[in-house]
Amino acid sequence: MDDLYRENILDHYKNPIYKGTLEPADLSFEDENPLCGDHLRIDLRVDEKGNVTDARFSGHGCAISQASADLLLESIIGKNIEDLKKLTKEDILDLLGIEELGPVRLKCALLSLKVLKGSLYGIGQKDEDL
Amino acid sequence: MDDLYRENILDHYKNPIYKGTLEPADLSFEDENPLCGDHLRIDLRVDEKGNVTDARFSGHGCAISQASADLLLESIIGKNIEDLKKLTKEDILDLLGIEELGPVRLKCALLSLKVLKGSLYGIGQKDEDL
Amino acid sequence: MDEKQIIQDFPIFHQPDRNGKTLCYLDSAATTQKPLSVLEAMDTYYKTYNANIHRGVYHLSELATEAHETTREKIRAWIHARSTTEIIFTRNTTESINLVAYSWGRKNLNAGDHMILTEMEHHSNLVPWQILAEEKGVELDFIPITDAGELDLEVYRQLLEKHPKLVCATGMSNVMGTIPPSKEMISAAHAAGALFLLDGAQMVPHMQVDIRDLDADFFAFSAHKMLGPTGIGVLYGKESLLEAMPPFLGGGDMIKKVHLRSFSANDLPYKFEAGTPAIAEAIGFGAAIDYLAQIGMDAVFEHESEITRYAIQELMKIPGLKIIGPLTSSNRGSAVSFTLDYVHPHDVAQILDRENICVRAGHHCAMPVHERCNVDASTRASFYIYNSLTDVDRLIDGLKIVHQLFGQD
Amino acid sequence: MDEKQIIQDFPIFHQPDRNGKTLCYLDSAATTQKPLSVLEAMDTYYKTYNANIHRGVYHLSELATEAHETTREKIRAWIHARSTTEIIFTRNTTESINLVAYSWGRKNLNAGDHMILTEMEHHSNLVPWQILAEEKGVELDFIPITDAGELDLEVYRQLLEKHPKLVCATGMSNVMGTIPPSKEMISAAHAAGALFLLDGAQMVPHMQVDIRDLDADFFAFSAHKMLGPTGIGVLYGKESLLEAMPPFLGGGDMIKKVHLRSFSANDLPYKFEAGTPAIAEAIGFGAAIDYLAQIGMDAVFEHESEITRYAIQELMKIPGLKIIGPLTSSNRGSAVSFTLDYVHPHDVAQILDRENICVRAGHHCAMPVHERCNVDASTRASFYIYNSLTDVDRLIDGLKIVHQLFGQD
Ligand SMILES: Cc1ncc(COP(=O)(O)O)c(C=O)c1O
Ligand SMILES: Cc1ncc(COP(=O)(O)O)c(C=O)c1O
Repeated sequence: MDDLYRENILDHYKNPIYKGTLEPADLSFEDENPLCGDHLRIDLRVDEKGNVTDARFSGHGCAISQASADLLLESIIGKNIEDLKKLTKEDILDLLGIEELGPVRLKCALLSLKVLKGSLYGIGQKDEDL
Repeated sequence: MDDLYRENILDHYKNPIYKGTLEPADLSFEDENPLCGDHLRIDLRVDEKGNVTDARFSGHGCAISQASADLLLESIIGKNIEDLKKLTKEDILDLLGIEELGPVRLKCALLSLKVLKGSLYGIGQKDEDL
Repeated sequence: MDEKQIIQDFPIFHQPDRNGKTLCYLDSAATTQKPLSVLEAMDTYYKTYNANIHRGVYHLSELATEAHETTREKIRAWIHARSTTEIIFTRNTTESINLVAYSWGRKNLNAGDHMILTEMEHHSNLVPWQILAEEKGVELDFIPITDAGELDLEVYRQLLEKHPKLVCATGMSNVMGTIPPSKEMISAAHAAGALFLLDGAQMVPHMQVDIRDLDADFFAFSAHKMLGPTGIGVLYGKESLLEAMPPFLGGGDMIKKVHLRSFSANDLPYKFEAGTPAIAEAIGFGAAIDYLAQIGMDAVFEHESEITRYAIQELMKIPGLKIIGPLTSSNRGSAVSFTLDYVHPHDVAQILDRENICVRAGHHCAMPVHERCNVDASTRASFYIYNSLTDVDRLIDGLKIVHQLFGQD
Repeated sequence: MDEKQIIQDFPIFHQPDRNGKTLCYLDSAATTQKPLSVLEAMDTYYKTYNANIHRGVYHLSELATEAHETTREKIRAWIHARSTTEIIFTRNTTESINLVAYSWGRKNLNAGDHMILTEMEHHSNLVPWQILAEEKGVELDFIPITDAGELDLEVYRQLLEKHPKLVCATGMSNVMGTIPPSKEMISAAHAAGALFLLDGAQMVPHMQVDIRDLDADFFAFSAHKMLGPTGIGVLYGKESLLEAMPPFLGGGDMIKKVHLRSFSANDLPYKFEAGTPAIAEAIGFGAAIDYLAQIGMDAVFEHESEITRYAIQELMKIPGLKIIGPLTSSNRGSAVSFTLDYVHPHDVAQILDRENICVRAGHHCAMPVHERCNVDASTRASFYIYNSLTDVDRLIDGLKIVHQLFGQD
């Protein structure tokens, strides 16, 4: 818990690299964390081979959800969307550099993954399937 | 509790004096104990001055409710109905010769009083007002 | 089963009454006693991590949320449900059944529709449907009880030809101990296009239940009848049905978003759980399941069967005593109700109470069963894991005292 | 008030966390901590007289029934109701309000009827009415919140001219601490011919309530917010109203007689209590009332006011902090919600948690209040009898750490 607000995470929260929108975007999806109303949108550009060429997130939320979105987008640039589908909760925690997170904050951390997968699979993806 | 099944009560239960019906009766009322479905009816004959000249009870129930009905009717013969209205829970316990009774059995003991008062006041008398 | 250890685990049996008599508790069908582990689980919550759940960021609240949800998972596994989304916490069996009547019933049942109940039901599986029937003009049909104390399945088959929308039946009678053939009844209902609500209040405490195998659509039970605390029960429902049902109670926790004039409902199972739940009770419920799991439900059923068999055998020897329900002692629950032709059940219970023997007297929330049997009330003894053959002996001895006082001279 | 003794009575404060920090619990508006006496009352029930109530003839069941009903009488006296027939046990405030919406609402509200709510309501006093409004075509009007965090009574008076049938309002906001003038609002509603449901969830724990003097028609609150256990709440209703209302949940205990196709409802209050109630919880609730009674509600309110006054004073010194709700500290509840312009409430709560300070972050089940204030979420500290000025100091110190991490450099 105590490493939750390390420099790295605070940095990505205060000075996000991938914050913004893409117009037009190839894939776009938004969702929210019902526990706190935090809202996140992700825009992706994808080439013919299905590789991500650019990505942006927008919306508002806590440091964890914003930093995890920034870190997630950073990690997927250049990757194929087939690989993105395989991303798991553990990958996000790895990106954040934390081992465990309580259930409430986990929802914050995973919001970006939920939105990303939503853009790939469509609406209605459950947290449990992440 | 242990004096609940004394000879006196068992006697009035096994060999009731006032069990039966009066046809015609001047006052007649029946009600039941919702806790166990026990059913009691009381018939009264009353003279012009309002004095009880005869009384009978019918129905079925446990020893306590039957004995208390028999004892109660025994005690009211010759009394004026204005006096009957003043009868209380304590009077019944006195008749039964017991000092305390749990809430469930109290309802058994007081069923006869409830029915008697019902015949005097009409329907809907609450236990608490007894 | 280690009887000594079990008695050891239940504090209430350690204290003799004012006459020095230990407790002979034969009213487990009404509510069971609680092992120390259940009380300690709740105490530990209240003393070390008491907090409201679901939305708390701080550690205590996370611990409480996790403990609450862990019980949900234990219950899922216990009844072999597919997913915790199918496990809804309610106050008790009664509320669970009402939830179905209000939410599913009011949406799906209409004037002229038929539904099937049985003569054997507890009031909790009758009155909600009577209210609904009255309101919507639904027709109620009843599976009768045979003289042997079983459900008349021949009539059931005929009633199914009326194309009922729903069948509601108990998995075990709380008066007669009858165990109807639920699995066959459920598949017959499905074949006729009806859904099936199974009242599991007396099932889950006493036998292994595989709800996926039984294939009931709705299933209800209470923690307090299976070593758990009062104030919490469960509604199981198939996910697809629950998904399609409108919310029942509105309020905190069952929502995703609320505006002044509209709201969106939360995901399952929270959609049906409004307001602060029975948190401590869920945690105690989890400990109760752990306790039963460690004994094993086959052992529980076998133990109860042995006592029931002996009880029926000894009761039948008593002159004037009539057992209400099946006399067979195999495949039968441990509730044994009886009448004595010379004494009212209230008097029986009261006299037994002087010996510190607790039995129930009355209609046991099943008046129609008693109407069917032409009696107003009965005396019921029911057994659980902490009972032994000695308890049966004490009951029989107590009934001898009843006979001394009330028997024909 | 003997602060030392109070801390002594609450086991949860005796244990420091893994970093050696004692618990600074500032989330009592969500649920309060429990004194030992409440836990012991429940334990004693489970360990010495655990039995189902109302219909049991044996001694244990009589003891349990009496204990359960004694709490009902304590609650009656506590809120100065006329009779125990007016005190109905429910699971929580949420269920109490839903009971009124289902039973009274569905019978008495029709398409085109108006009812008044406030922008300040907890979801539990909004969603049940939204469901009803949607179903029946009832029009919902809202009393707005002024910039000062009060209800706009001028608009209220105008809305009353639409002849609403019912007004539902909280007696104390769980977000802003606002205490609306309930008594005046109720008499205005009555003058306009409307009934009044008062949400007492945040009132009863914190101040003396005389429901006869207030003259509310319905009143709801939860035990868990006033030192009592989870799983039990109360609906108060005027007897004549309750008498005229149809039953809500059907099942055991709420009936007098049941036949296969009909039932007759029990007398009040049992008519609205279906199935095995939360027995242990009622007993614990009684002990909670005893505990509060021994302190005295005037002392409770005064103690909270002192802390709240200090908290508001200190919080206002923090740059970028904005309090949601009235800044006056007289006649105000102890819930203090605020935003910090540079950090999300979740992060605030999480950082405070590292100091073993528990605050709530989010919308506190009152999204519309936040919408009204143009924020998504807030951080809430709320105080109770076991808090002291030291807890405020710890909160302020904690917020300084938040500033170190998140403040603009
Ligand atoms: C004002 C108010 N009303 C209603 C509720 C709902 O209470 P419960 O969750 O106990 O039903 C709360 C508690 O959060 C509240 O603060
Ligand atoms: C078969 C059956 N159904 C339903 C119930 C009702 O259970 P509860 O009172 O816990 O709601 C009972 C308990 O008496 C029961 O035995």
